Amino acid sequence: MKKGVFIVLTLVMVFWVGICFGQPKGELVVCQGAEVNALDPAKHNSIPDTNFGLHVFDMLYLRDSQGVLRPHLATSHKIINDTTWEFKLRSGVKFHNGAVMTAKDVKFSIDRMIDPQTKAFFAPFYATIGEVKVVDDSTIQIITKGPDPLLLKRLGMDLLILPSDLFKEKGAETFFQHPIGSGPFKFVSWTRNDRMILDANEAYWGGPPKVKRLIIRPVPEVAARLAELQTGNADIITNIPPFLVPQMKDSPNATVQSIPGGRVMFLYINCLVEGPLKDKRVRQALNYAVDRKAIIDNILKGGGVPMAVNLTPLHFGYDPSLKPYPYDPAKAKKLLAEAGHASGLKLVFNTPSGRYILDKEVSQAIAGMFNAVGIQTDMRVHEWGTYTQMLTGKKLTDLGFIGWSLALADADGTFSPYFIPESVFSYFSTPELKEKIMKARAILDEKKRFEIYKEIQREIYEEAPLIYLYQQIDHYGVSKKVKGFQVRGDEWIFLHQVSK
Amino acid sequence: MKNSKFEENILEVKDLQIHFFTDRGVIRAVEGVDFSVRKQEVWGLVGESASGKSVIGQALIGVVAKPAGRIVSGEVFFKGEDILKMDPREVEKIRGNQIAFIPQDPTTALNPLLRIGFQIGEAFKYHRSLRTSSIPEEIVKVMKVVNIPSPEQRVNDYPHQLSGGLKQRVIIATALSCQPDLLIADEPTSALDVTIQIQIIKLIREIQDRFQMTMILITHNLGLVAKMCHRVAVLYCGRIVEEASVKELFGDPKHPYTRGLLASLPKGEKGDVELYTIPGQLPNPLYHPPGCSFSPRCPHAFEKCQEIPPMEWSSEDHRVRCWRWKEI
Amino acid sequence: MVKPSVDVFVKADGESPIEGAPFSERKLKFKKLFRRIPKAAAFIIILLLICAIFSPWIAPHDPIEQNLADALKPPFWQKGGMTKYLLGTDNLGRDILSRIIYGARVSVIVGFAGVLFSGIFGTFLGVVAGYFGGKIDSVIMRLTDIMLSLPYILIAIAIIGAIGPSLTNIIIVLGITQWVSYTRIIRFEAMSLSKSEFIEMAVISGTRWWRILLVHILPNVLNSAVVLGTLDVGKMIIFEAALSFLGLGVKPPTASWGGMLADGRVYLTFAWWLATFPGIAISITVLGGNLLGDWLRDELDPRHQLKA
Amino acid sequence: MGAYIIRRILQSLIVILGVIIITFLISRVLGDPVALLLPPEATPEQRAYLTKDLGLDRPLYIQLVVYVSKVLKGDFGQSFRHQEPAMKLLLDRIPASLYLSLIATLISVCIALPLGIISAIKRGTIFDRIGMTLALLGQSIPAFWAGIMLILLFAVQLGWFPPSGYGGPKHVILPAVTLALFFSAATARLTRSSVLDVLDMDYVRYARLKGVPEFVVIIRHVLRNSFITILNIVALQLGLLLGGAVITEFIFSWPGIGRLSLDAIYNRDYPVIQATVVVAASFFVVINLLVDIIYSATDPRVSRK
Repeated sequence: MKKGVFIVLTLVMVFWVGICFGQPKGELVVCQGAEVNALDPAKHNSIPDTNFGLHVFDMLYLRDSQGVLRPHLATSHKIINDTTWEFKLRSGVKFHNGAVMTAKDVKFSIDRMIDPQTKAFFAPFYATIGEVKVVDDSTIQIITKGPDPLLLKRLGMDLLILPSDLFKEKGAETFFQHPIGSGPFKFVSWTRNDRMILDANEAYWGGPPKVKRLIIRPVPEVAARLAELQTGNADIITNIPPFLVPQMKDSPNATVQSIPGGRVMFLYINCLVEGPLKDKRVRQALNYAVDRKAIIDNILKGGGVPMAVNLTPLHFGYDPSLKPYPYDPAKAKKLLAEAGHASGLKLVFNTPSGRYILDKEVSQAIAGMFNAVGIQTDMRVHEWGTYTQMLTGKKLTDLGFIGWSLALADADGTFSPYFIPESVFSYFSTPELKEKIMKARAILDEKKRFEIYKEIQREIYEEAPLIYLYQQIDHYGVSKKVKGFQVRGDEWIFLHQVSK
Repeated sequence: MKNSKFEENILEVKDLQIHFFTDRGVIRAVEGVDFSVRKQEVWGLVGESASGKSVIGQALIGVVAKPAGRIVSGEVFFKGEDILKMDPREVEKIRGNQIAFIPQDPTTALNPLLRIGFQIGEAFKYHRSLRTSSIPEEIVKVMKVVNIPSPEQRVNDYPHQLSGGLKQRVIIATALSCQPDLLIADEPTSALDVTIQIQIIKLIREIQDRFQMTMILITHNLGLVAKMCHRVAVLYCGRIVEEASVKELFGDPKHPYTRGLLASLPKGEKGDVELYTIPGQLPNPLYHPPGCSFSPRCPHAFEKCQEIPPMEWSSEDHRVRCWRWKEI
Repeated sequence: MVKPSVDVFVKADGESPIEGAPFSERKLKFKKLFRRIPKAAAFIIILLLICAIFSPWIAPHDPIEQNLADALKPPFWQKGGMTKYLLGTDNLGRDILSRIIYGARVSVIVGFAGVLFSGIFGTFLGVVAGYFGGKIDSVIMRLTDIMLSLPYILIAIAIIGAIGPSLTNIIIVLGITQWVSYTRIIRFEAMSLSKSEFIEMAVISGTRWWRILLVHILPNVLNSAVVLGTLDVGKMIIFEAALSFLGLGVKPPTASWGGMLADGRVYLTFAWWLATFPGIAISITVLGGNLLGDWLRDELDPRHQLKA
Repeated sequence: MGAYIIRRILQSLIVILGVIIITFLISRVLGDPVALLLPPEATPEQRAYLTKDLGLDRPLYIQLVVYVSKVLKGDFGQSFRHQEPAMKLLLDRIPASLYLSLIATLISVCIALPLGIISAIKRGTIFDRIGMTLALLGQSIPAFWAGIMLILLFAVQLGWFPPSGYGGPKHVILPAVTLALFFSAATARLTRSSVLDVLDMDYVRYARLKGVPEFVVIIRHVLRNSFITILNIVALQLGLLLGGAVITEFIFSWPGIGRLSLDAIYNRDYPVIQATVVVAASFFVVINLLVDIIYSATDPRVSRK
């Protein structure tokens, strides 16, 4: 009798355990719009690259799906002085080849990224890091060139930890033909422009992933990507254009998951050249003239959130009290008249084509709205490469449509490129503005920083150096078979806990 | 025909009509032609280019340009069998076998990619069920007949390696390869230069009486006719306007057109009198004039010529298609 | 047009017998039918031109006027459609029909200007190469070989990418990439022409070379150029569509079929009318151009008469 | 014959050299890659450094000389974007591209040659008319349009084939058909007219007059003589396909040269642009050279001189 109970209990136990630590099973196929650019983090330059890195490697810190930065390979940090940070490292972390992750691996990985010889694309993000010291196997110190409030975010952006011994032994070339990391998935193979195959790392320190195999494919053509999902060939697809969302919603085997993304959309105003755009009132008028709601409702089919300035709630420093410019053509006309353009205004309106969701369409719609307040626009569509050249060459005339990624999820990420004259992207700046931004960069105290950013936002709202549009909502197509997928505002895809 | 003479006819053509249906309308190339050719004679068919003579020549072996051309009516009895009513396969058997054809331009008539030996033997292959091994001798034989120098080597030559004259000999050899009963030569020499012409004509004549072949000679060259033919028919705008033995036709032409043609011939011995030319030119084939199609150019035309004159026998072996042949 | 038919006749009468199929009524009927096709082509082209020229009067709406409230309305015969928009509206609530009518303009301009550009350039080179021969010829020929071997879609993308997408730029690119076929064919003809007596006479009588090219050679090769051109119009229009697909087409809001087709393709599964109608428009137009070209070739080149 | 071939080979070399130079110019026309190669955060110094590092600070003619001399050694340099040898990136793609082009050509040959030949032989008949009108239609549909239609029909609706991606027969069908659609149209039309040309030849008519059976006439005299022209047409399209399947490769996310070069153009990745275009062009040139050699070998008029 007792025995029987015991057996039953054990069975229950086994069953229960089975549920908790279920073996990885099944194969998950993800179709992204863009292709991984390279495996070597030194050559990473896009979200797809990071999405690969996340699975095969680990970073010291990791943003969770809510955008909160959490200790990952690092367990804790303490700030020794303004420029010295000490990190405790997680113990018992093993690379896929069995080697144990230690401080020297971390030092090696960071050093490699900041070494100018490496020519890392993301190096500018780590420019503030001075040097890395190994204290002991599980402790490192990072000395920054100046006080750097963003250090943790930098460590959590794309700074992958590589197995130093193996790497040195093999050299970058061979190492990245079959990269070895400590992440939840092991690298199997990659055929550029076709597919990347990753297998579950059942010994992952964070617990085994739920799927046995992960396949990441680039499918640039939207129609094809959708087809992949509809036919069940893909489980998760990215970048669904908003207008397809309603239709996808009632598809039998897939759903759409949406989230306001960290990408901020706005229009440049070239305030560098003499002319009407130097006049604050004109710039405000432009902001009043745009019916953000109409664009979001009709073109983006609800796929956007109006913005007051070029910040989203995902950015540190975002000030919710600031409300977007209302749609007020009358006021726009009035301001234009005050600025002496009652008779109307002619502006060049540049836009890339196909770079951002519906970029061309939104630009056309806005042009239509400007028309309504008496601003003729000469619409110029550019291929992205040409567009960026004009942009960074400061050759962009009058207006230009552009989106800005979340990067470090910090106000500094969108302010310093735009409002510091040295930046190649900056078409507007004032000495005060620059000073404030520089100051905020170097304060570790978050409260103080936040205060400064509040001021800055007030200022750029008033000055209207940009035409603030909306925070883009990202749509992902997810097969109904997929469990536990969390859409994220930072466009990352992390599938450790996703099952099928 | 009632007046068949001591030899029976090998070929009889009755009311042959061939039209071409082009995008621009119907061209009446041949409008009711009848004639007959007797065994072993050389029968000439004369006419300016575009008078329809070649079309007739090809129709005799059941061939007409496609898709436009069509034999609208008529019968072509070869050895008493109507070729036009025969099953195409049957015709193929006769073609190149009992009836052989010598085309105008030897250069274009030979496939540039095939050895001439092969091209000579080709017809042979399909008409004589000979063992392929024995074909080469046969070929060399015919090549000898048309006296092509050193045939054994020539067999493996390609057309572009041969002179025009040799090419024409090759063609003739091909025609002879099956010892046909009837040989149709369509302007056999006009593509060659004069010296060669004479050789070729000689050759053809030799062959003709050596093999006792019947031959139809289609040409615009009356001189050639005089040299080679027994009887000749003059064709104008798809109609035979006059037919007679060569002697009679040259001696006493009845039809104004024939006279015109003869008058336009240079007469060597009478020194240089300026040549006569027929006024006007060939009518547009789409719209043949009503009645006698020669009437617009005819010095003797009168209102009656608006109707098509009948074929009339001026003598035992001489027929003409003209209202006024008696008067003029 | 009497003379050509005489040629036909000579052709048929001369040394050109072909196996004659037994006469059938059917055959005649089809000849008639295919004689009608040029009319069909002409009809298409005329319709196209009318749309292009009179678009403002024909089009029911302003093609660039947006009405976001009426976005993605289906054609009138479908549920939810309204007769106000016969062929429905696009994602910006613009009337498809009107855009197609105006789009004809772009197609016409791209088609004809492109052909004109490449045609003139190519013909010129062809005539020069064919007439002078020698070094000039071999230089030009190598040039055409180079042009021919380059994947021209890439070249086009590159150039457009550099100089920016716009109607004029597209035409320029078409001119740069599409001249080869003219050069090759015209060269051949010019070559055989320059050997003919009347040219030799002209040369002997001391006519200036440019006069010979202009007066004697050009008119004689024009036919082929025209035929090629007609057949090329379609190619140009397709090309514009391809560029639009890559986001390098005519700049918005100008309505172009290629652009509509490219922008509308993602809507296909639930708003088929966005892409389908421009797609049909393109296909019909190109078809018309090709038919016309075929027919023209037969008209101008008697040798093809019986080939249809 | 030998002389002829040697001349053709020399010409081909000249052409390839021309291509090499033109691709250089075109890639330079595209403008400065640095803007695209650095993140927004990069400082002007970093930009200057990169420019120097890529050797883009040197005068154009020097760049050209360096480039040409390298290319002649088969070295196209490092891809700006992927920092791998451009040649390697390219070579990785060639199998996929060849695979697709060959299948596409195969399909279009299977459709086009019979269509063209039969329409020519049966000229003016209903078959001819319908066949040629179909061919025209095939030419009047933009590739991307056809491609997406095929995906929607055969992948989404019928589920016969996967919508996109690189793989076995199942994967290659749709993109190959998309390409074949256009090319078979063109090929069929050209085949037809070339066969018609031969059909009009006297030796064909004369063969008939000799009483050679029709079927034999077609095979031995017509097809054999138009073979070279047809071969030429097919080779031409195969040559075009290798580098020219840009849009189809894009739609079906096929890892071919076309897509590589498209990305390269968008990223101003000079070395890759140059590598892809030069190689694709050379491939085309070589194929045509081969055709000419075959021609000179099969045609006695050439080979016997």
